[in-house]
Amino acid sequence: MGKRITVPFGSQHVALPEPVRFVFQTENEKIVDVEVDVGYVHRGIEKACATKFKYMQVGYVVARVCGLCAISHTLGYVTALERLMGVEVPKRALYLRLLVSELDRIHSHLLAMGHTAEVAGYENLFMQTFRHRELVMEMLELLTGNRVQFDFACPGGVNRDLTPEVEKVLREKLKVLEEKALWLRDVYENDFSLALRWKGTGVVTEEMAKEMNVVGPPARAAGLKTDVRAEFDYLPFKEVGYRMVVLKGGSIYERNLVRALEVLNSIEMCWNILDGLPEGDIKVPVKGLPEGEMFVRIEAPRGELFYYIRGSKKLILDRVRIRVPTFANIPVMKELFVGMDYADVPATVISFDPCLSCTAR
Amino acid sequence: MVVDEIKVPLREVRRTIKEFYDPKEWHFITVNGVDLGGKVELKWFFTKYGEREYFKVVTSEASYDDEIPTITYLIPSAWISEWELADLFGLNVEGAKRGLFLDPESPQAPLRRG
Amino acid sequence: MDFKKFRKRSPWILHYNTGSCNGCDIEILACLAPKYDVERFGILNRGNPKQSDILLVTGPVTKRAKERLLRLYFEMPEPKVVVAVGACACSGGVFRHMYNVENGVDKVIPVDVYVPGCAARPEAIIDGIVRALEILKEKGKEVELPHWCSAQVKPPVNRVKLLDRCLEELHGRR
Amino acid sequence: MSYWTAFILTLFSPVIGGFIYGLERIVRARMQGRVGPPLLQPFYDFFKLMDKRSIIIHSFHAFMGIMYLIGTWFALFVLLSGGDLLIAIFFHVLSLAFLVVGGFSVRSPYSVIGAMRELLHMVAYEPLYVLSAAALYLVTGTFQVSGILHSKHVPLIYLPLFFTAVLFSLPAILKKSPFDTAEAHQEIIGGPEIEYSGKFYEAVYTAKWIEYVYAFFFIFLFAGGNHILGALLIIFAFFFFNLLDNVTARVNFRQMVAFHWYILIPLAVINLMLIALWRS
Repeated sequence: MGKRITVPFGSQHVALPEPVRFVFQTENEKIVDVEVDVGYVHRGIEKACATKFKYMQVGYVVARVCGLCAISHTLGYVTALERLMGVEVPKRALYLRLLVSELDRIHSHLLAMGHTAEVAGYENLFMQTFRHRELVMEMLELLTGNRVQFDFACPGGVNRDLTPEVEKVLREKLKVLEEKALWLRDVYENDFSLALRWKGTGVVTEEMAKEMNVVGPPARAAGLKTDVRAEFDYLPFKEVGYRMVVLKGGSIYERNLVRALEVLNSIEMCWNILDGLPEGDIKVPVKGLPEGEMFVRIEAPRGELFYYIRGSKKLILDRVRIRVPTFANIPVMKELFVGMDYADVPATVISFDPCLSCTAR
Repeated sequence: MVVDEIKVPLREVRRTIKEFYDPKEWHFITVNGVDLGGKVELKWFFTKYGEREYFKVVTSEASYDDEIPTITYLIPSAWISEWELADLFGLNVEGAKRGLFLDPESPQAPLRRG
Repeated sequence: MDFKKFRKRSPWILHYNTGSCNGCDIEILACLAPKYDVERFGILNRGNPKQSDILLVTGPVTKRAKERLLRLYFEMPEPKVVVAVGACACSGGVFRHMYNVENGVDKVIPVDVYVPGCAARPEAIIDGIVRALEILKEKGKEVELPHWCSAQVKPPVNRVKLLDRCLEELHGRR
Repeated sequence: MSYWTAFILTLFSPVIGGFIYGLERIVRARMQGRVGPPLLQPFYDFFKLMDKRSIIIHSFHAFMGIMYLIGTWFALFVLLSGGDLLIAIFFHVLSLAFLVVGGFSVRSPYSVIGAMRELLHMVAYEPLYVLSAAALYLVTGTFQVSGILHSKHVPLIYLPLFFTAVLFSLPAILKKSPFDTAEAHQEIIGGPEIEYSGKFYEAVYTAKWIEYVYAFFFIFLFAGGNHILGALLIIFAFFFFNLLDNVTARVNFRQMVAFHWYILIPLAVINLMLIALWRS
């Protein structure tokens, strides 16, 4: 031992559902150097949004940037468009968007948590987490009509209303989900082997988080108080009982705990939304042509999502710029790996919940 | 939404950012380019932790051949946005490597218009 | 003894994402989870091309993933089948004619089963795998080449050379 | 046990191991709330692999895969035919050495890392097996397996700490969570076995089934002459290690070696010393 081994991690790897490529130089399994290649899934969506699709269609295209946070991308785009064109969205539509976006966050967080357990070799916990995640998928399917790509939000409102029958089933399922989420939180917090493995592994300190502009659950796990839901009013989060979850520590363990706690908060918000859902229209027509520029920040499950759009009174926008959370977290991941054990790499990568199809677009 | 926009010439960009940027308070979002035909409008977006809907935008314009100053001295995580800019607009950004997203056989500088 | 009938009983899958939106990928993951539990049929996610029978490809094949996909295809020993999962793997879907994509998996490697849907539902994916098994059962052990490749296959096959030849042609095709 | 029964039993040990493996997969699936594969699934895999085309990296690598199978098989034969315990352990180590050499002989970094970790596995658990051979000798007065199996004593009564230690190192020898660092499917995709395909992978796959029989036979020895107790111990060990596999995350190789050397081996040594004191 002691000789340098080059370990490629990705682009095809069983621990990764998506292609990112890290090339590690290791000595005794300690990483001394790392290169990262994120471009495997670059498709050119930004270009297509500014040349091929009309501004009313772009919302459905950007949803295909990422299947995990599809609603966030659509929300980012439609919020920017509505603000640009001065459209007043009905309250009921906002609440429905909020409901779907929180359910989406739950499913994405559960996916990330389960996946981290899987790459830590804890297959049973992965299975249990995914089993409870199916509840959310069923709820989303009931609500929007599809499991993954919902296309729920559209410029001016939402595409599908919540009927009383669906609401009844949602409440039943939400109750079951709440129990399970509490149980999961308990496991992720107190399981001995997880704590042994993850506490103090892959630590992002608060200074590091600030310096490297970390976003999302990794930042909040490091103690950095940043959440776009509190910093940007794109949906009425204040009214439905949003709380910011901030922990100290910044290791894989805390990142997962932040997710588990946020899932609980999201469930609470879903209850409040269902209880206080206002009556009214779900959609207003959007007329006219976009002119000028607008940018919004959205809290996607992985962190801050930034949309910049610019139009010049044409059916096709001039520029759509998407800055996704993983894109902002790649630099800190690269810093983090140097000096780490190779055995900890998969769990660290997954604990950032990287979404490469977002990153490369 | 409060937007605090500062328009500066390209060579002043780094100094302007250095004047106000403090990693403890400011959050760097991204650098964005928009093609205006023949030149590119560049915007550096910042926001403050803990404030609602507050943005600080540093705007500048660059022709296709200008050397864009890098801000990785101030903000180490900015390299990825700058590399993307270099890749997708074909701009000459200080210290940026090509090929973050594009392959040799993809069209070069796809986000330029025309 | 006829071993062919056991092929249906123990398909090991390899999954590769060539630029999809992760929607299909998480549905493949959901297939492995308790609700759908494809291990009932002996399906395992091996993640190792050398030991896999079914290649599940998602995504419209970006320019950079193209070469990797071809390499994976050649690393898999015969008999093997390829299943294109999702609308964009079948035809390019919403990404069709974007500047960095190849419009579907069948432009690069031969595809046996197409699973439609955006994103493909787990039921559809399982159904696609079952269809693929029917094809797998009948397949011979000859080396299959992509339709655009003009290389001749003569036994004994040197896979490394064959791959090099194909890659050369792939890049020369531009 | 006569020589011929041992021979036939050894010959059929892959079948026994396959059934154990099939059962394990079902038990694991049930513990995870799934249905799981049929019991005969390992054999379906086996027959399917017969029919796969094998891609050989180089002949030495493939040969090492076969030698791993033969080595494990031979180690088991030594055990079953009532031979010397130390020789069985030696052959088991040797067979793993074949796998390690095979793993080192290819360029794949996963294979090399896996081979290194396999060595660390051996460093971790093999001393425990050698020590338990010594402990069994102290209790029964013989290193011969046939002697131990006909001994009047039940070693379990004298060696409770030993039994616990061997029980906890079962995941290490069978490469299950928490001590599956050499295989670590999510990190290095099988480690040394990654480059094997077709018939050669089949050899490695079957060798693992034989290791099941080997490991569980070792557990069986702790019951000495009491064979019913032995069977019970095996069933207990089977469920125990499945439970352990299902409720733990993988530790890294440093923690694994530390656990074996700082906890399990001292436990065993304490037991050994107590026995020596009591005997004197």
